[in-house]
Amino acid sequence: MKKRVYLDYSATTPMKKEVLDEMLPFFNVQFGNPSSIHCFGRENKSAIDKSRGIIAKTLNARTEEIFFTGGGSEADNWAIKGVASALKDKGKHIITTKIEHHAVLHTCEYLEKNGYEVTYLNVDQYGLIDLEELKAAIRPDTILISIMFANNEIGTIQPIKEIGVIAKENNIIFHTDAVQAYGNVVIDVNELGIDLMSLSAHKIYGPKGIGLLYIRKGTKIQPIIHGGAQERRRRAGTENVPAIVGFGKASEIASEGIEDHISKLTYLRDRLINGLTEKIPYVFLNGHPTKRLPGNVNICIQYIEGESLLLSLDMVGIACSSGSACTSGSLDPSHVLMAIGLTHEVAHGSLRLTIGDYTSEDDIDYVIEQLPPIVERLRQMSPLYEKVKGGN
Amino acid sequence: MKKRVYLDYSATTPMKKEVLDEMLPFFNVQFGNPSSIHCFGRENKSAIDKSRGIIAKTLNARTEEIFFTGGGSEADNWAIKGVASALKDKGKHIITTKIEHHAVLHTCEYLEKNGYEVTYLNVDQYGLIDLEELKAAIRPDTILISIMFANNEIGTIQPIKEIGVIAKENNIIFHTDAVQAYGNVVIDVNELGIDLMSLSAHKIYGPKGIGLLYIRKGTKIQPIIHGGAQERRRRAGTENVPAIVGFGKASEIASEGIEDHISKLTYLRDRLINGLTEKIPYVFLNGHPTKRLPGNVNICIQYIEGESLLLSLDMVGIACSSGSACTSGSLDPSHVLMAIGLTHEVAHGSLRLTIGDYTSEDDIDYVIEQLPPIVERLRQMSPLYEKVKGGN
Amino acid sequence: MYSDKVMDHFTNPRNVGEIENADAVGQVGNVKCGDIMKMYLKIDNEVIVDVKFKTFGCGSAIATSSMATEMIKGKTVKEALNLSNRAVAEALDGLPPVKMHCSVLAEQAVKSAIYDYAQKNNLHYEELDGYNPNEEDDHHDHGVEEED
Amino acid sequence: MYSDKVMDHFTNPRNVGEIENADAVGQVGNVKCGDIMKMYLKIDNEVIVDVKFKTFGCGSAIATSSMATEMIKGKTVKEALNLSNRAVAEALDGLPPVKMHCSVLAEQAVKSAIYDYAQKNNLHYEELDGYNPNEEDDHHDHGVEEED
Ligand SMILES: Cc1ncc(COP(=O)(O)O)c(C=O)c1O
Ligand SMILES: Cc1ncc(COP(=O)(O)O)c(C=O)c1O
Repeated sequence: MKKRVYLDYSATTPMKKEVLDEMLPFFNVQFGNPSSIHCFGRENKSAIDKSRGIIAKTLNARTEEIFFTGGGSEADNWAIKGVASALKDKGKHIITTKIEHHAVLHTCEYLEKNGYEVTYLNVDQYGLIDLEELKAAIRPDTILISIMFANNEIGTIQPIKEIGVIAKENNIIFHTDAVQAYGNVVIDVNELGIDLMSLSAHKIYGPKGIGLLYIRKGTKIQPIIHGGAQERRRRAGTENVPAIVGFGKASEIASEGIEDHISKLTYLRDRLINGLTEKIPYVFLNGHPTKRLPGNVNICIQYIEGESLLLSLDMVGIACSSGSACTSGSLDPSHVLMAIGLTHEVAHGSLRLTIGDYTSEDDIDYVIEQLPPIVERLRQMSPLYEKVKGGN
Repeated sequence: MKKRVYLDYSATTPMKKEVLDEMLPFFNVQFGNPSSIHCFGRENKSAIDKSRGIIAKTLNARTEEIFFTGGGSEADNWAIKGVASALKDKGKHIITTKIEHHAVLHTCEYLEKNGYEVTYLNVDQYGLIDLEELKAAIRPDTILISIMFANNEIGTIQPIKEIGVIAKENNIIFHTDAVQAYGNVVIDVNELGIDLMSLSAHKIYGPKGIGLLYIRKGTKIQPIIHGGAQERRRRAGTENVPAIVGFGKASEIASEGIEDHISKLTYLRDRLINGLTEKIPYVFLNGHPTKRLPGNVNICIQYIEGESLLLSLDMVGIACSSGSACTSGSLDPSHVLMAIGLTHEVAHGSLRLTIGDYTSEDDIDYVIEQLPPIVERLRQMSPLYEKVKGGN
Repeated sequence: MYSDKVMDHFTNPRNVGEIENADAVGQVGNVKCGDIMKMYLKIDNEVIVDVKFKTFGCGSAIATSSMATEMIKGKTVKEALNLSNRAVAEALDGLPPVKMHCSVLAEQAVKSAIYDYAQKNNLHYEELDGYNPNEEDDHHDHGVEEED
Repeated sequence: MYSDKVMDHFTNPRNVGEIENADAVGQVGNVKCGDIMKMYLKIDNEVIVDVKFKTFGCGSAIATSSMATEMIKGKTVKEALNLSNRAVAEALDGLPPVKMHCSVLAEQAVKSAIYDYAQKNNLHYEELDGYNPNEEDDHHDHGVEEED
């Protein structure tokens, strides 16, 4: 079989076998509705709470602060709309950043159309926010600060603890989208002063279609999915038991192995960054050199366009992405790359290679070997490359 | 092993083996994000659209009118809030019924707190709405009629076609919660004049955590989960590929076998109703004798309380429910049973036994044999029974 | 959901029934909430020599009734008046939070029966001071967690 | 996503390169949208005897450029002016809806080169009447479906 190298772990991950094994009985043996009191459903309440407990422990949170959702996007929507609605009498101002995931950005834009005001903080060339700018943005009617833990495209990790302190000092609820950070960064909600946090299982080798919102006890927030009394009346809908169980297992595995995971991924990441920037001219790294996700490589390869790169890489079995997977339906260059100051031309040539638990050193070396000729071939076709060729 | 008889198919169903088999590869082989263009994700877009197509066909809908959600509750929330938000300039009046699922009722109550007005139609002793009352409730500012196809507790099937005609004549969007009806009643969205319809996979032997909203082309509705461009920009979040594939398979199986399914369930249902009402005094059927879901038996057993019945049945291996599974966290008698005119006392003694594809005639006979002595034992303990005993 | 003790008392409830010519009868609860407990006492020389109950209600209502009757049988009236709902719940190895009200009901059933006894016999128990069986809260909290 | 034909022309593009002393050069597209096509023509006696292109852009931008050059090679200038974007897309066995704009770009690249030729040689082609290479729509629709 042709070599296949998956380097798109930030888009989604394969589910681990241990996770699937844990889920299987809940599909058709212990399949009952957890709200039922009979033997097909009864034990499912405890299976759910067991998962809740496992996950809470990995975050230093309490079991009853974990609320399952249908994914990371729903958790982001809930955090923002839920606080906006709960605190609308206190104020209608929200602070976020220009580089959030669309689940945050589009929710904020929706609120703007409904009478709220949103400040979108700038980021520097590395994708970091400026804490002074954050402080200056705070107003008496600010009800929420929503700043992502780690960026899904360029991998930059924000100064979450410092943001937590500022939020607390100003008595403002602090939400962080930690969908990319979870499993890749050690997270302690108390140490970091996080009030609300969105997570998603499919980024940590768990199932798709399940996420959660961490809600610090006492945080004012309204539901966004109304109905049955599930999730302590905060999120309606028959509980997705197999997925919740799988999320718990994936969390457990991720948290047990997190140190090794981080050091292995960091090593492979830096090997890839160094290999590519050494071998290919006119290439530079996006995001922060060290304050970045252990598995994230995001580079701009000048004079060529990302999709043609992806296609060429796909033909040699290398799977990666150009900008966020979620936005690849659109052809506009990524808002994140624009926010760090890239030109359109350069932003179009971005490549995101994200490393995960099944990535080997061989895989990395394969990419370092395969990419340069692909780049050269595409550059030879590019009218933008003509101009620089002379000096080459 | 002890005999186990599952009669709670309306709460949830076991996933069929064919459904699971279809889902498995998408967990860890073809696991890519459908938004990705590489080989791990690319084919998943077509897997999703294949499911969409299968389901659309079972409803006589178009493929592009199917939008996947995280479950039936989310679909109900979306339909109602989405229309409320899209048409707020046209009007703020919604018509629904007193016997809707909480996903509809609590969403309506939420809207009432936010400046909308809601008319809750009455139902008769069988749980049927009055079409004249519906017509009379329509106002110039009515933007939505949301009436469930079949009730989850008492199984009553509403005159959907007639409601569709009234909605159309008045140019009002018609939403129906068909979570219980789908797979148990033949549904043709065109013939029935349905504009929006909520479905959920776990009620038809598919996975939990996946539902859909049918949106007739041209229907004005806004998203409620904002973010990425998935589901043609109408429902954000990485697609739950395995669950969508499973939903497709479950739909296919359900639609292929629907005639047999209906006649088998109807036969078993009537056998159970007759057996129980003949063998146990002071028992009556809730809901309509014929306009009811083929698998639904809902009876009131006077002078005793439902939970103690459920516990006793569970001890002999019979799993069923008392009122909606979703509401069993609450101890108030079901709003549906109150709406059909039962007293609190009688409503507390309701038992819902719902039949499905794995139910055998033996199972039914087992219940008919086991239930009478249980009822007798509990009645002997009941202070309410003392009064009537004399006449026994 | 329920402890083995609860299930045992639900399946084999002790002291079910009525006492003809009981010295005291008390009934608490209401159909709205779905729980009614009726308790009959035979009292001899301030000692509860026999007790029976009838209960319309959920599993834990039946189990708490059964346990409460066991706990007061052979005790003095005064001792019975000191039976707390927590003691009943503990004797059953605990109850789910949403079911704690059942143990309250069991405590009240005992009180209500003894109140009847006191009324009939013109007796005064200081434990009953301020107790009014008709003042019972119709809308008692079922212990479902509130949102914050 | 792409047809085999598209993938073939992407992988083995025909006529890549530049023509020194070309009789006509045209460039369309802009970096904002991520597609730039540059086309070089050698024209002899109103016949396109050679054609080369360079493209910065996605897979379908490269494939449509390649296909368009193949389709006009050996044709008269007038024939080339009648090349439609649909014809290019069809010759590639179709393009995804969001990629149809690439075929438009290929059509325009041809037109733009011939416009250059006409300008230089003071020629008039009625097919170019009203055509202005600088008027090209910067914000052309990428065909992403609109909500209704
Ligand atoms: C009629 C009805 N509507 C909505 C729902 C909610 O569906 P889900 O559990 O998938 O959220 C249910 C079942 O719980 C139902 O029976
Ligand atoms: C940072 C971030 N937030 C939110 C999401 C959305 O999560 P989900 O796909 O589970 O809806 C993603 C991934 O898609 C993400 O990377």
